[in-house]
Amino acid sequence: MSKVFTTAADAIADIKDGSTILLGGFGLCGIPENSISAIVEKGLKNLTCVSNNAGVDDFGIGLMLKQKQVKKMIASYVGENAEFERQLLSGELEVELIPQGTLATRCMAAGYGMPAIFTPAGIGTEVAIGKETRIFNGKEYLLEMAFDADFAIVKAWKGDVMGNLIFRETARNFNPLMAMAGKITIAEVEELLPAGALDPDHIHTPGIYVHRIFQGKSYEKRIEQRTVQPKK
Amino acid sequence: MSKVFTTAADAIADIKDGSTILLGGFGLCGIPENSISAIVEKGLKNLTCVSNNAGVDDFGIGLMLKQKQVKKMIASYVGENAEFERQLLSGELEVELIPQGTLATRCMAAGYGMPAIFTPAGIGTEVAIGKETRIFNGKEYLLEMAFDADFAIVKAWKGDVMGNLIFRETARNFNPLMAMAGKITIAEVEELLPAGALDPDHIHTPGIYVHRIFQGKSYEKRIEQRTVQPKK
Amino acid sequence: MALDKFQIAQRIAKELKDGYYVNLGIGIPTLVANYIPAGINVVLQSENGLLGMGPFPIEGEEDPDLINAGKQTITTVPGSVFFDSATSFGMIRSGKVDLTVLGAMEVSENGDIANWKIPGKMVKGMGGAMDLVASAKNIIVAMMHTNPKGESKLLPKCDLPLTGINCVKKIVTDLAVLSVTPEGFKLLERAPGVSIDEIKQKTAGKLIIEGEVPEIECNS
Amino acid sequence: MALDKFQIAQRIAKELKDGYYVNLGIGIPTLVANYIPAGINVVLQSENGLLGMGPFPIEGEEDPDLINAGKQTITTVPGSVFFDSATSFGMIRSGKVDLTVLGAMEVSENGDIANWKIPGKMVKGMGGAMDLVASAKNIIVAMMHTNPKGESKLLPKCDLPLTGINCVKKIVTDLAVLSVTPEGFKLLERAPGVSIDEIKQKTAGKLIIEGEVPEIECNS
Repeated sequence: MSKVFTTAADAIADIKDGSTILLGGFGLCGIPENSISAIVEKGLKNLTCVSNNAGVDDFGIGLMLKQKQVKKMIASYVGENAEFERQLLSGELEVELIPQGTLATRCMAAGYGMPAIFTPAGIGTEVAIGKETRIFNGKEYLLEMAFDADFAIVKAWKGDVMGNLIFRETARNFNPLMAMAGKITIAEVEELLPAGALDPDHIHTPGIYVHRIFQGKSYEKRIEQRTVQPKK
Repeated sequence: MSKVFTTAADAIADIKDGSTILLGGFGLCGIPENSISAIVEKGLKNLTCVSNNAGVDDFGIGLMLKQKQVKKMIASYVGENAEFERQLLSGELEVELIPQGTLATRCMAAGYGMPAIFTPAGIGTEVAIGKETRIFNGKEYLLEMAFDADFAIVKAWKGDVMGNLIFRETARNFNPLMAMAGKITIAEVEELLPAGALDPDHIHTPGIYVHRIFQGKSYEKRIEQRTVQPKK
Repeated sequence: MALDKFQIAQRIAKELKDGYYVNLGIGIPTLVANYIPAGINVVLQSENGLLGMGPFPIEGEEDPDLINAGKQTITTVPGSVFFDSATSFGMIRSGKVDLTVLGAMEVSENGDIANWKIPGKMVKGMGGAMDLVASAKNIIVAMMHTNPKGESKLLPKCDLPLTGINCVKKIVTDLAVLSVTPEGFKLLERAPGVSIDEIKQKTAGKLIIEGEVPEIECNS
Repeated sequence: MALDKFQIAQRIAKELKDGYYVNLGIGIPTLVANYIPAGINVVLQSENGLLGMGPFPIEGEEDPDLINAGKQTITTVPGSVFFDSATSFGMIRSGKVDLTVLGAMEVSENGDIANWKIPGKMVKGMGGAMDLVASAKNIIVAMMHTNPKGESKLLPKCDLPLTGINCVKKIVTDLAVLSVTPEGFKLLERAPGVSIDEIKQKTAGKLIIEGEVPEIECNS
């Protein structure tokens, strides 16, 4: 039973309108570019997308927003997207903002089979409204539920045919967490290798969490904030 | 402020009688041999030791048991130790047995600042007696508390002066989890390297969790169950 | 004729499906790895922190850093991966392991299992057994049908301290293959030449027999 | 004379101790990295998943896989380590990060902070701010003493939606250094030439002044 798919279109073929999808990446760093293109191409609708950010107008999840494929966005920061703002203000798009660490840990909880976690993030703020709180050792915590998502789509640097993944630098971010959390996890990689090509001590996501894997094409890896020092 | 210590004796010098210590390793695999020797040498008493196992009669935590340094042992499996059994039956030693996954996850919880976790392990058994249970999505879970330990002592393969650690094969086991969980974490390594010598993508335990590090001497790495196939 | 432990392992191996992630306990379950059918690829998990466990090493090639959950020296297969014990039980708890095979001292007709503690004897601990039985989506028990005293190990209710409740799906013994159903133990297959009467007599819990009960196919 | 943003950063840098792990927010806090005192080694954490953040890359050496929590291209220093975002907030939540410096729109005299949302304006989200303020053991706020309308940002109670409660320990503004005490804002230092009266007038929350209030030492 091979996990290897040839194209992004094949790998995402059974995602249906109305699905909940976790999408890895932080800003435009480490985002599943090929899968997003395939979702845009396929014209899926009414998606609930969970991702730390919502891309920019013409890249990342922004491409899905432009096609009005997203019904609800769950994110921690959605700053850089005019179309997003327009849809939000017009009521076309539903948005749920949650603290970044809570987002990360709710993914991890799903991957670890923990139904809920306790975090102090949001105590005393509007994030806590309607949520159960509990005091441990004199400190108050919110009870936050593990994500329950149909699909997780992540992007790794290297992968093997067993689904094992290695991420590069800060492109790791939410990717391994979301990989653990999807009922079906689809990984796109820059380089797909045979079993045994990756050092078993260096793998970030064990293949058991990855159901489908394919080698992506022509990664743009767009930079959102190019900050540099002048050449000397 | 250097984290580097020259000897095991120096690294453990401020551990006091009555301390709670997390000790990494699974069976005799990946145990902090040098630190255990130093604790035996120092003659610490009334320790509460948390470790998946309790060593064998003449190696690992067994050496501390032989010197009657352990007041209480918290473990998941304590099978291979006659002196352990004698002290337990005579009432000299207190033992708390907890499921292996619960032990691992209670360490992780401490390292992640989560005061408690939910796990189904032990539901309907004597492990659940006196503990809070809760149903999520129709399944019952136990509430288990994060460990609160004075010290964690772990053994890694390679480390650097920043405290970053890399483990080898299944010698990883509980080590990175306990490293995260100690108020003071002491790591002994087979090879101590300068900053920058380890690939930042390959580090298992970020140095922020490690307070002291030293290069151990003459690792015995005893094998508990030597199972082999004959040479052809 | 009752099955021997190798035949029990062989019968359990027929439950494996291509692509399965499998956790094999100590004892008879470990033997299942020797009978994986041709064309079926499975990945063996060891709960101390490994996916892709291979056979025992060739003599002289033992690596003290490479052991299984039974603390035995082992090897890995290509595509293996090491991880910490929390990740290991995380994948067990989240239902990513497709099949868990383990031994038992008693199983009850509602799927409770007892396999870690005998009152009055030195208690060694539950290790990972409680985590495995509480989380695994498919648990097969490999055991003898009766204990050394000849008493049934398939009971209306376990006498020994429990490891987990409502979790066992199937049981393969030296005498029979049974599934755990809401109505009780359902007899699926019997060992070659073993009579239904013998199985009835040695099963203390409620036994359901419907229609013909085929014999277990043994290759060897 | 009020401090400029560089001088605020410089003053905050004096709070750094050798061996500290530090998380610097966007804006003035980022500038603190430029003023780390000689002989003091600190490790900068970026909450997207990095310990050991270095300066911006030399032009042409930008790496799209290497950014900070502000999404800026950065570099690493020797001994750096990458990890996932859950690990990152795990180390924040467990108190391993010694100091967090961040900006604020309002701070109240009991240490509440508001810095993520203005009703009526497009809400971009809290990012990691709520996690940081809920968990950090030592939080210093870097901000202007008043808002563009001239109104005090140090209040009896925040008007804006809160980011966290009872968490700010110290505030460094263009006018003063203050600590948050059970009794209110305690004035520790004032900007060179800025009168206590001016600070009093621009601090809406309870201000505690005891004895001489020294001027902030500015090196540049």
